[in-house]
Amino acid sequence: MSTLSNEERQALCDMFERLLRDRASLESLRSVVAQPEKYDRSVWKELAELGLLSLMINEESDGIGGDAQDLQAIMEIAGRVLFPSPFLSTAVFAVELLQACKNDQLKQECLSDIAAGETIFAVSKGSSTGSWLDETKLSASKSSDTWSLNGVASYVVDAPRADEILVCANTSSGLRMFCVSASDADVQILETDDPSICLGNVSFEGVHAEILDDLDEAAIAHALNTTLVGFAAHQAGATHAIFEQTVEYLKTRYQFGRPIGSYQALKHMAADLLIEVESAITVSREAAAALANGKPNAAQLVSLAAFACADSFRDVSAAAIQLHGGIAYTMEHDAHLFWRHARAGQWLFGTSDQFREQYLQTWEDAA
Amino acid sequence: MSTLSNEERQALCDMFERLLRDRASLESLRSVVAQPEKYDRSVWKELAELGLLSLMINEESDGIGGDAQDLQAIMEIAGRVLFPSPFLSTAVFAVELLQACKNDQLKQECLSDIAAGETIFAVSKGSSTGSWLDETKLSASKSSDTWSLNGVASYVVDAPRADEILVCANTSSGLRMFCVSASDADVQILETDDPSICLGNVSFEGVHAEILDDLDEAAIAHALNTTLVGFAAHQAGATHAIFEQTVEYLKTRYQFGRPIGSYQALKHMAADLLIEVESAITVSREAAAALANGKPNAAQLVSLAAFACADSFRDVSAAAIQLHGGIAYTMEHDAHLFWRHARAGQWLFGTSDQFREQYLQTWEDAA
Amino acid sequence: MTKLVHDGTPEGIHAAVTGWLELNWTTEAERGANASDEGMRAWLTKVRDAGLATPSWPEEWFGLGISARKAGIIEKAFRARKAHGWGRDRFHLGAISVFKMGSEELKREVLPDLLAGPICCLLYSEPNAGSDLAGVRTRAEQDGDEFVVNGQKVWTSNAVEADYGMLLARTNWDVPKHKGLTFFLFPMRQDGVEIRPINQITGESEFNEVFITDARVPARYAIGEVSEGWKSFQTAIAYERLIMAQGGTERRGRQNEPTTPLLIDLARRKNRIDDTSLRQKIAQAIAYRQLNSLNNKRAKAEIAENGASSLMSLGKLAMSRIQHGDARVAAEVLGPEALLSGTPNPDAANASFDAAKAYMNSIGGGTDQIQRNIISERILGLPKDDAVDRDLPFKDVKTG
Amino acid sequence: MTKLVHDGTPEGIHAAVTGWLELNWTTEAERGANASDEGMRAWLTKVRDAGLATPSWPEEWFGLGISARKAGIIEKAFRARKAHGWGRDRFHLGAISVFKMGSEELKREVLPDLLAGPICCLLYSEPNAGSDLAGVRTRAEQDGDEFVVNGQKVWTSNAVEADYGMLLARTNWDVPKHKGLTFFLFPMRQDGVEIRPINQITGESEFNEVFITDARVPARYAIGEVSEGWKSFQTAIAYERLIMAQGGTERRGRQNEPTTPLLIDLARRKNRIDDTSLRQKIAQAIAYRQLNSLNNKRAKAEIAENGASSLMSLGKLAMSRIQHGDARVAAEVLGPEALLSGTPNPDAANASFDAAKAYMNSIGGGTDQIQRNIISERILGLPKDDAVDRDLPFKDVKTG
Repeated sequence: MSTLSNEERQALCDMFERLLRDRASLESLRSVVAQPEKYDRSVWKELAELGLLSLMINEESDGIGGDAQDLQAIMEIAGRVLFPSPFLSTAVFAVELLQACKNDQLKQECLSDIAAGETIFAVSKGSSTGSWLDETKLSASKSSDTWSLNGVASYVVDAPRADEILVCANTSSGLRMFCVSASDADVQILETDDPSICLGNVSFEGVHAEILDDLDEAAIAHALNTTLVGFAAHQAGATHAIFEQTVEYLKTRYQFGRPIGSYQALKHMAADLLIEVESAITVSREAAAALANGKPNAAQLVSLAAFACADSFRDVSAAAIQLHGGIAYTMEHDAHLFWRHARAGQWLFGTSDQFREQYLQTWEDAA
Repeated sequence: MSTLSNEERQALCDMFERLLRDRASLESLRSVVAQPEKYDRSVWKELAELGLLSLMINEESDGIGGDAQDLQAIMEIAGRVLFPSPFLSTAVFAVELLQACKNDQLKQECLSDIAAGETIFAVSKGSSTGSWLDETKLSASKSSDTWSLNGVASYVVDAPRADEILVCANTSSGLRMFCVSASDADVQILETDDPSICLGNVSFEGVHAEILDDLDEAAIAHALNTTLVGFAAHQAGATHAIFEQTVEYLKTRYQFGRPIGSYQALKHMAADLLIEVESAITVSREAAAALANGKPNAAQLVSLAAFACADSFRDVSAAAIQLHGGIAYTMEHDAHLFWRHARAGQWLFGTSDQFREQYLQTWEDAA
Repeated sequence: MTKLVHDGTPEGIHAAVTGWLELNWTTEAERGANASDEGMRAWLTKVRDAGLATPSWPEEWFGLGISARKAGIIEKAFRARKAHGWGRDRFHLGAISVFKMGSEELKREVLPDLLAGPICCLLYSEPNAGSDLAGVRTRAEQDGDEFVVNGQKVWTSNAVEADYGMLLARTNWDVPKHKGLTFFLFPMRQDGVEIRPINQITGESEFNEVFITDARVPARYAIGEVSEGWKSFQTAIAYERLIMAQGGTERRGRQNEPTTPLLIDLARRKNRIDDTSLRQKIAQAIAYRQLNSLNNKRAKAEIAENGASSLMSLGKLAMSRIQHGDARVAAEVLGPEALLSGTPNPDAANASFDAAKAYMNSIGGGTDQIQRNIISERILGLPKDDAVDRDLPFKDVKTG
Repeated sequence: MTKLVHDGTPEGIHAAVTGWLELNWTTEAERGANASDEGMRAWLTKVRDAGLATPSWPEEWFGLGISARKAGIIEKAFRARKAHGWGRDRFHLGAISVFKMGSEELKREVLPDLLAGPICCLLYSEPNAGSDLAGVRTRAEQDGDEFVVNGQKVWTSNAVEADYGMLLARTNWDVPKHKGLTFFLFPMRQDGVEIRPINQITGESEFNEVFITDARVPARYAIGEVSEGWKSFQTAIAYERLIMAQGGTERRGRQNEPTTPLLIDLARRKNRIDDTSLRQKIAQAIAYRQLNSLNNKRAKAEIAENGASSLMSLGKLAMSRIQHGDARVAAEVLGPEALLSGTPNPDAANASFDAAKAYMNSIGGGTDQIQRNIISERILGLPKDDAVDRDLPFKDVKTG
């Protein structure tokens, strides 16, 4: 449960929204992502100053102590402008993992660095696809109390801009998570189709790693679920934004002396899309609430949100280009930014097919 | 190649069309299929008299000597009124198999009985699904020159009204085809959702069977392909008919003072459906032409026709109900007859998924 | 005529109605009500007279004059005892329409009866007035203090059981279509009313055609003014939607989240649960249903908070994709078994029934296309189509 | 000015043109034509003067006055020698338009030049006139014997290379939209014409915006009468469609049936060819392409037999499903590799390009929605929508 009251959450959201409006509008996206690091460090610093980077950090570690619902609300706002940043990797996924481990010193140092905006984290399953539903390809071995990692983690989100990498590896006692300094690993920067994401392949060759103590698969799964809720909310917000922009265009664009939104073919497309938009928003919120409140169906709803939001975003942003017509066929128009980001969302944490399969399993297990 | 000239084929089609209009209109379908045998024996006799039952019988066996293109033309017409009969099993599939075998006496007797409208055949792969792309479950064994069959053939088209059954069975030298008297087998009549089809499960327990000599798997495949072309044409004709009826309704049904076909939502549905309708007609004709002319891509086009026609029929007939609105929600309206028949077509010879897989294989083999 | 005595507090009302039921809903009364029409009528009369049928209405109109929230206490008590007759102020469309829109005279004449038994059917749709309800062509012509009615209605449920029909008929053909309609409380039990069942493609007959030939309705049975029936009718269907929403959400709730989704159960029984690509389709079908259920939940929360939610309008359209989709996946799970029907093949018969029944949602009560118009115009604010018939005298409207 | 001498028989024409080419299309001539604009112009002038650029036109207009079928013999001979300059009577939209619709004066003035080099671009679409081409707002005002043009055109290909533009501009704002347009042969090489490339979402720049500011076009350059340009324009786009159909079918034929479909090749290279559910999607994608190709084949046969085929109108709409579908399957085959782009990742770059490029078909040259209007109205005969702007003076048409 969150330590924030509804009013406090709203104030946080308002603050974040203002910051994005002033400093990270959609108009600024192209120039920001054209830079090597693909995010605006000064905005990142501001997030730190406003305390937003410690949203998910517990109060006892001097954080805000937010929960999945607070995260959902923030990410919906971020999604509306396709806010490019390592927020989800660093301030959510890494924070959740570090908080769950027992390495007190590491935890304390990392969390305060994250809160201060001084350290960027990447987090990886260590799979060959980037999917968290595929198996890790890394192995970890221990000799005289130090662990070393071997293998390649592919399609690692934020790896090229990370200072530290948290990565899963197989050990003799199962899957465990390790912390590696990015400078110790070999990070290959990948050129991406969606300019707003940052991806790399990371090779580990006997790299020294610190194991996260007492962090079992259930704890990793919980941190992943929180991250997935954040990403689903980001997608839902983006879906909503491009849809609103499209409906607005349908009202203001005239052809044959009438708004094109008066044509039934386009009206009906919009009506069908509205179901997608609202479903994405609803399910990302419901999954967040279930996770925040420890409901037994939380995992089910997170799986559902993962593929439903990805698919809605894909379909709505694709239709948005068609509904805009020629103007959206130009680079200058924003529609393709949403469309590209939706396309990327098909693979970043796992495919919709994988989450659908996982979702069905939760029903089977419940029965 | 057909022995018929284009004019002769046209004359045959005209004759068949007249017969159906006079004796087997869509209006008569409900009463015909309500009878136990689900077809009109007097119309069948008339088909015999007009020579149509010997369409596919070679001229040396006193038939018309038609080919797949002639069959396609006839079946497109039959499909328009969902003509219920054992034509495809008896006058096409059985004829093709019998003509390819070397059992001269059996062949001669059967073909002349078929031509005379005196014998009805069912043909089965002997699978548990009715699909020709699943494996046969029957086994045949030989002792002192007589063969006997064991096993169950499921979902056998026309079995309950057949006099003779041609069925595949496994032998020590591979898959072979046998002829069994229906009275020797145990035929369980199945109640069908689509009233215009006739289905049974057939159990064989040491049933005496005559093997069709020199009929190998390639010959069986060729007879199957001819039958599939006939069925695809039947579906294409049905698709065309229900679509035309729907477009006519869109022009004559008024709501809000204008024809409902003036509403863009319905116009656009109709435009999309037209692509389905024309594709079904085109591909059934192309497959027939390729088969008739022994083209190397005949098998590919037959697979394509099999699933494309089945799927088009399914989608067009389903949309037809929606486009008609309430009136098509009544039993009195014909739309649901097409819809039910299209539903049945999803399984009768194999599923669309199976034919799609087979189609892909033809491309892979060609490469 | 002994109204329930209570002190107006929730606790007091609860105590009073519980006591009243204790006293009156005896085994004998229950048996009587369930045994015959007369028994039921006697019981309903008693409920009506106690003010318990329509507690939110004023005392002079069979009510207790209490708030809707407090009326809920009475419903709850009746439900707990499985007693009949409560909630006619919320669920009896005929009574509500007459009460809200009928003349003083009509109310005095028919309300006592309406609250004590009769049910009302809806005489709205016609063969040529489906999506376009304001285009009805059933003709009502004044003849002294009566109207003579001729026409044909369709898709009427409960026509056989109904004592009255809520009739939308045309009384003026020289004015635009919305302006010449009258809304009547129409007596069904008379010569000139012929009812024929409609055979649906599901095999059911839930609906009827009603052929009306020189039937009569007193002029005073008009609900609202003559030729201003469109307004009354709109009000009535707004109540109807409310009734359906209140009745519907509960049913829908149950239907949406069975312990095991039916498709999983079916796939298990048919040994298809391990088919990878089928699993994707099953999962997506369940997902659409759950998403809709979550949207409904959110709608309810929004209504509780703000009194309204645009999400409410999405459910019916969403349900079409769900129902058609479910039926298709079910047939795919069944494979060739889906070719069958009849009692020996219940799974196939169900799959076929569901596939046909899905059209009930995508066509009935406003087609998907009409729903999309509503959503795009009322929620998204996209412009309406020009209505070519809006300002024409109805007799000049084209009918094809 | 030495016209080809021939006896009018197919054989005679064949012999004459072959001989002419033998004599004139020397290695030297070929090298000259390919080396420079001037060399090309010299060659094209020779072809024009021999009547070989426009053989189906009358002798007084640079032609040989022979039938289209016989003109085909000349094309074939040129093609066989890979010689330039034939077929301007079939493929040069500017020349055809001037020849068919221009005044005698205009023809004498510009045709000699048009047939010897210059290319024409199309100045049709505008930011506010996309689907609604008759709604163009580029203004042409008469000033003596010239028109002064102001406005903006978009989606113009070859604008930079073009000497002339086929310009649709408004010359009268007080009449309904179709009645105030003039169709001009517009000189592109002048001040007041600014060309800017459009950056497409594919990364390409095939098209331009053309900004026209106080540019001038002689009044005699109107093709057809002033303010009756819609008719000329319609004729011109009919020729354009013919050109595209003649040029297009061949290209399409090749594209439709590669020896191995690209998706199979991709799936093999990515080791995904054994994925059962992916195989279904690949097969369906190939099927849609093949079905369309078969429909085109049937259309051609119908055209050969009856001179027309309604199937021709289906291809563009069908192609949208094919292209969007192919791109989606390709991305699925690639899996996470589809996240990438750039030269190190050609498969991903292609998949992304194709996914974006598919909109070129579903939006450009008439959106899918416009295509569905055309199909449903012209082929199926469903009624047209009412056009609210048809009879309004253009200046009163709403523009949002």
